[in-house]
Amino acid sequence: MPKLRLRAAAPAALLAVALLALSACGFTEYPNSTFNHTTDFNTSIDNIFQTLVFWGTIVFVVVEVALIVTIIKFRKRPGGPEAKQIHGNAALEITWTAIPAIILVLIAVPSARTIFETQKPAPAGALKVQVIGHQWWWEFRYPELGIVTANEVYVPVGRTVSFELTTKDVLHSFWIPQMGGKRDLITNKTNYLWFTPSDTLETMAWNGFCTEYCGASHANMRIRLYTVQPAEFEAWARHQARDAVFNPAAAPAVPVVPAAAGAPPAAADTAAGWMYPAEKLPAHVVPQTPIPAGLAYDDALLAGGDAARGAQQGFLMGGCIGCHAVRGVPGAVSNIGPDLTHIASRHTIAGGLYRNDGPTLARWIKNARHMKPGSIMYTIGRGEYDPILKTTQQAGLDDRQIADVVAYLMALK
Amino acid sequence: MTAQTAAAHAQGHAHGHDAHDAHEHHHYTTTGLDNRKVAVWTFIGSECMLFASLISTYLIYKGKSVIGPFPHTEWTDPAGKVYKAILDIPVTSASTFVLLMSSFAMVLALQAVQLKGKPLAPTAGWWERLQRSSQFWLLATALLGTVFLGFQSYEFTSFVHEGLTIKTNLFGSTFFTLTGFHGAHVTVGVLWLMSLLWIDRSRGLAGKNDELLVDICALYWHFVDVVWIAIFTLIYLIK
Amino acid sequence: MATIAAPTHAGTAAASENTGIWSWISTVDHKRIGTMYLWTALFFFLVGGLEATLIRTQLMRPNMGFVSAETYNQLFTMHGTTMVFLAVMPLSAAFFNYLIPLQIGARDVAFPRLNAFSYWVYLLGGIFITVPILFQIAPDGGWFGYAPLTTTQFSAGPNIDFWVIGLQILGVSSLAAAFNFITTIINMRAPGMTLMRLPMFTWMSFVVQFLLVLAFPPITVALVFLLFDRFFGTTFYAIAAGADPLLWQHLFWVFGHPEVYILILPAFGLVSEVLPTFSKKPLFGYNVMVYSGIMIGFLGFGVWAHHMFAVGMGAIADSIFSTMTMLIAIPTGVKIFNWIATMWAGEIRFTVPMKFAIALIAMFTIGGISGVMHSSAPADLQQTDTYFVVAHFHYVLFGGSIMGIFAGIYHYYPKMTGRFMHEGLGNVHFWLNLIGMNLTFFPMHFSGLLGMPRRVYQYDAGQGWDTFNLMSTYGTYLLVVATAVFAWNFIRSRSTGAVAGNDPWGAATLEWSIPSPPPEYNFAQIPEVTSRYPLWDLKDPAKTAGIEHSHADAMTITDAHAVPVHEETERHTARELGIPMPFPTAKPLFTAVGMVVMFSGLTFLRYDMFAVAMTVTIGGAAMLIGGLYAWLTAPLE
Amino acid sequence: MSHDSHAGAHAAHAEHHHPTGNQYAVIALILTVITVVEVWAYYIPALVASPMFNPALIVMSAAKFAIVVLFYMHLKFDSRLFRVIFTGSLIVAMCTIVALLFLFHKLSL
Ligand code: HEA
Ligand code: HEA
Ligand code: HEC
Ligand code: CUA
Ligand SMILES: [Cu+2]
Repeated sequence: MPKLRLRAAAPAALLAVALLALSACGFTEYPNSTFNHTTDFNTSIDNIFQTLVFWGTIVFVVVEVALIVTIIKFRKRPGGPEAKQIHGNAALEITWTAIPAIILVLIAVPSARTIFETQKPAPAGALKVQVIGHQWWWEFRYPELGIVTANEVYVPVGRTVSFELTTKDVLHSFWIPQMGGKRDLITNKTNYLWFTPSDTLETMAWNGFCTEYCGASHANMRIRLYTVQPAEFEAWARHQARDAVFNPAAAPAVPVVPAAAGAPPAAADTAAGWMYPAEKLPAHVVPQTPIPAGLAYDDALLAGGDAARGAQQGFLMGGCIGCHAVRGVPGAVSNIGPDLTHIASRHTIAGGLYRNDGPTLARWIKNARHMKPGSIMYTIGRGEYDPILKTTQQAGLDDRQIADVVAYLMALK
Repeated sequence: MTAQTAAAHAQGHAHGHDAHDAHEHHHYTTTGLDNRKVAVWTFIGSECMLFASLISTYLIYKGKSVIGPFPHTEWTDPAGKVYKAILDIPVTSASTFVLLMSSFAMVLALQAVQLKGKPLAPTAGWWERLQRSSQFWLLATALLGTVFLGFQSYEFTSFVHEGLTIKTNLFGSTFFTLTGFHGAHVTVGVLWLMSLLWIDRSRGLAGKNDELLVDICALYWHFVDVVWIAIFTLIYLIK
Repeated sequence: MATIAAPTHAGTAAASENTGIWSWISTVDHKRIGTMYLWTALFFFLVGGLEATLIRTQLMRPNMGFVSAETYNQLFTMHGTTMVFLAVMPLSAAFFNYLIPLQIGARDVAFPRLNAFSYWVYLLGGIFITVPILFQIAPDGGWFGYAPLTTTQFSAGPNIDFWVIGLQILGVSSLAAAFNFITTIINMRAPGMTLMRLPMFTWMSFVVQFLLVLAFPPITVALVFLLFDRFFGTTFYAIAAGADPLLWQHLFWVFGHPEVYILILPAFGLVSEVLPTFSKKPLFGYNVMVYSGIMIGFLGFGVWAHHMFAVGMGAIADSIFSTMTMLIAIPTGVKIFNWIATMWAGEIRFTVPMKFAIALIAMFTIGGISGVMHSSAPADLQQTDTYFVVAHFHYVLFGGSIMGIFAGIYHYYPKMTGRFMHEGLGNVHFWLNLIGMNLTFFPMHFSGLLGMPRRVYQYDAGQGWDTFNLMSTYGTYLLVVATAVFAWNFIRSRSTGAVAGNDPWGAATLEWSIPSPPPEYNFAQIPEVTSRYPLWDLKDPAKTAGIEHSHADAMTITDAHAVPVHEETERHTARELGIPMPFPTAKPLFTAVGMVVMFSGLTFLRYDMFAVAMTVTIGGAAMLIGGLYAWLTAPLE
Repeated sequence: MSHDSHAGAHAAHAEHHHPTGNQYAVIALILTVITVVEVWAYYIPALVASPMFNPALIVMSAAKFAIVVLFYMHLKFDSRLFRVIFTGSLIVAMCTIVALLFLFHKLSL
């Protein structure tokens, strides 16, 4: 009976595939694998998971083998034995109640232990990072270090990092598969999640995701996490804590917005701090999202962009400060959009959806909503169609002005 | 067996469906219980979960409102205006009592229908005689229910005057929804009672089927009452 | 009584008095209502499957632009909602309607008109919630519609309005049906049909009705809150008022988890009919099968928060819900093993329904095991909201519910139509289905554990998910072919299938003692049952010699004028037999329309069309009340 | 065809034990007394402050609840089936309330 043999082979083959794939989760092939031991957190989870896979496989094999043997052995054959009229068997039934019960105890006990272990308060001395969810980007704050950034988060290896999770709007969920389990960001509630990246980890970049459906661009709400050596972290943090390195108030262009009373203009310090080197970025953290068709921008304009003019006429006057903060720039304190103080020191923009480079920034400013469904940042390019307001932007910036703004943003190292 | 004989055979067993009236209790049921009564009890079981969800919500949100007015405590708004604790225990105690008494009237209404046709001793006093009046007790139940609804609308309007609407805060939303759901149940009950009363006046309620009509209405009515017993304690009395 | 040639379709037409369109609109016959449920639900299954096909096409490769983000979000929301509420639940309801009265030896359900009402409400509610997708304004909050995303602050459009109101409408249908079937099973059983003799499908349905009765109120309440928030400005889920979004989640899952057992237990019941029939053996451990079903239902109310392990409930709550969840594996395992034991030492005939039933055992086990993997809270932190969950629930839903329902359809098709479905096409359907589902859903275990979140309309290249997604999509295309084969077979066999007699499979229960399709009155004489396997008692007494029988003279119930179980092969009209039948009536439909109109009036409220809203709502309410009045005052039969 | 011929007709047999009108009146009196005690307690600050206040109120209202259900709804005298349906649902409902209150930190273990 060839049909039967096929039936029998299917589950067995599936199982084989399963085991093979589980044991072969190489990093390069599967850069977001959950079977990792990079932190204390995911180590304890993976231990539990291995227990589950072990017992799961046994149950699977027992059931499927029993099933297949039964249907082969007792298929109706001419001249075969007649069906035995058995109505039940208490001993057997007790057995197959008891054995699963025992297996479940073997699963439940370590599960409960791990629950309590991983939900303890973070150890003292942990690095505190506030994670604030926004539709559809991440705000990261290091309250002890005075850093505010977006979508990309740096943590030193060997030190516990304790995330404090809140949200500005709907629910989100914070997840970096390679570091451990996820935790939701709940409105009107603060959640906690902590782990310690192993001190043997190299300087490395990891992907993270929003894993609670949060509306149109839920898919586009991604995270980059960089595990870096303590010294690198120091260097990064020192620079990030500074005010903007390019300050339009100090630039020689047209005098506009008066500086805050009494505050001395910040020194123009264009020295770039440390950031995760672009050339060492693994391929999978570099966004590949294509720019949607129909969003034209002449990249040649970018070469002529003037940062100072971009700051004054584009950034300050163009309405950007209505939503974005740039520390050290008076008036630019809004929290609706990501903090742009050190935007040029990030590799990605827009919730990790796009690379952070001139051409992309220009298109983003021109029509963010065309590039990211639902985006709160409205369409700014003059004459561009805003897909949410369903109007064409009449005021806004023309392509040359956008080039200036891009130049300014690129100067915000 | 031909069609005719089969028909005759079946007819022999078709236990006297003479008039084909709507008296469904003539139908065979496995348990001997009437279908409608079984359905009503399952419905009541379902209602337990409905009110459990509403009551849980009220309790979960208790004390979570960011602005007043509050149920048991005073509240001063940012402008300095003082709102007193909003629940009015004396009034609600009275309405609770009214609803309890309506249950009493309801059970007597059912008894009155059940006693129809049973001889009344000539020595019977006014209380025995009154107990035989299904119309009196149905009317009493409906009236007491209406009085309860009157209390509730008084309560709702005075809350609104004091600055608490269903939109004001979590307390307002949960309170009005919970008590409003209950009030809606009472309203349905009153309408149900009135229609029974109407039947009683037009053709008189008597017999097994009519007893059942009153019985299922009574079950519903008492259930609405016990829900209020829980609400009164959990929402009004416990601080 | 000689066995005569099975009646053909022509015979049916002659026997039943009326087959025009009006006879369907006004029908209160549980079999016709069951048939309508079946057709409607199969249609919605195609709609849900089409949505799934579009979803899978979009996910075939990274960064695909087949549909927009907004459309995709509507697609998966409606796919989940459609499959759960408009396909699988009503497919189960089709069997409740068709089979329960037949299996317990009754002439109809307890409340035939309420039954019609349930169907019409379902149909109208289904249309109400489905049509918006044609205009790209379909619900887009996910099938569990988490607040505050679904409040007007974040979903200002009409999309969620359709969902809130639509689910509310569908809830009415399910609740009404549940009261009806509980009463039917308690009260309409033939003499001798004690609870412990109920066929297993009826038993599992009985449990399901209680789950419905207790699980729908919490979601009704949660939806009322959302409805009030959206239409009347209350603050249940309003962030600024200090609302706690976990309220929605808890109320939803208090419903949602029992709901998944609502989806699976009828399928369990169906295969419990199929397996013994084609093994020529009684169900192994009947009592234990009953108790485990009850246990599953009961425990199902105590595990809901396992959908919320990532919300930070605290270690104690996580541990309790973890453990409670694992407990459910025990009664479910008992079922699996008892089914295997049922086949053990049998004479297994590999008919199409049997194949589907066996596939259920094989596939559901996989889904169950991944369920247990979720139930461990720490492990679930890596799995929740990834494709691993999607894999889990499609193994239990497709590999469980849908496989069971297909088993049921192939098994009962001859009873419903008098003809077999084509065996060859059935086999093609089966194998394509089995291979297709594994190709679709097995890779999702990997894409999930390798980091792919669910509900994403696009994913980036190079994440290690490309191959798995491609496999899933190809698998889906196989399922499309499989489904098309099924649809063809289902439609064609009504007129071309081989003619089936009363009892084409040699089954044990009462529904097989009457003609196929059954006459409108079901049983010319109510059968008096003396054991769990009445038809085997009759045809093959040796088979049931081992179990206890009650004897006719020991029975005290004689009201129904029952006669010993026998085969009825002749077909008459109810009038010829003098059996009173309920009058056909369209009042339930009228009432249902009123209710749906009343609800839909609400949608205008958010556009400052107060007058329109009030007019529609009051008009609908008037229709509802008028319909109800007419209905309640008209005699049933 | 009389009702009493039904084997399972507990209802029919039970009807003889139904309370009488006077008994119903006594029950109404008990209900009133409990309500009065509840409201009275609400106005005694010392009682309200006591840790037994809430439990006592809950016990009292549970008693009223039970009395109405058992006597006015005849559950005590009616078919066992109704008792099973009602208490079963009530238990699920109560457990749900308690579990929800625990999950929202309104009760602690
Ligand atoms: C038919 C529907 C159905 C069924 C029957 C089940 C059955 C089970 N489900 Fe599933 N589940 C869903 C439908 C279903 N589920 C859906 C739709 C979701 C997702 C909702 C959403 O988010 O959209 C979900 C999600 C879901 C989650 C949440 C995941 C998450 O979002 O993070 C969890 C967590 O515990 C879970 C667990 C279980 C368990 C333990 C069972 C158990 O009942 C399984 C028991 C069965 C077995 C275990 C197999 C047989 C047993 C044996 C052979 C005995 C021996 C076995 C052992 C000792 C292990 N399910
Ligand atoms: C019983 C329930 C059920 C069933 C049967 C299915 C069946 C299928 N589901 Fe299901 N699915 C859910 C319930 C179900 N699903 C739920 C609850 C969700 C969660 C939603 C949410 O997150 O909110 C989900 C989510 C979900 C996702 C995740 C979406 C996301 O997270 O982004 C995916 C992705 O592949 C998917 C795929 C499929 C596929 C390929 C099938 C296939 O098995 C479908 C097979 C059927 C067909 C292939 C029919 C084809 C027929 C035609 C195409 C003909 C059409 C003709 C006419 C209409 C006339 N489903
Ligand atoms: C309506 C508010 C608003 C205005 C006005 C606005 N932005 Fe934004 N901006 C946002 C939001 C919100 C985001 C995050 C969008 C997302 O990722 O979904 C954003 C993202 C960005 C980003 C990407 C930042 C990152 O790290 O992801 C840049 C760069 C940016 N805006 C520049 C500008 C410039 C330049 C202007 C003015 C010409 C401007 N924005 C005007 C709201 C605004
Ligand atoms: Cu944020 Cu999904
Ligand atoms: Cu669940």
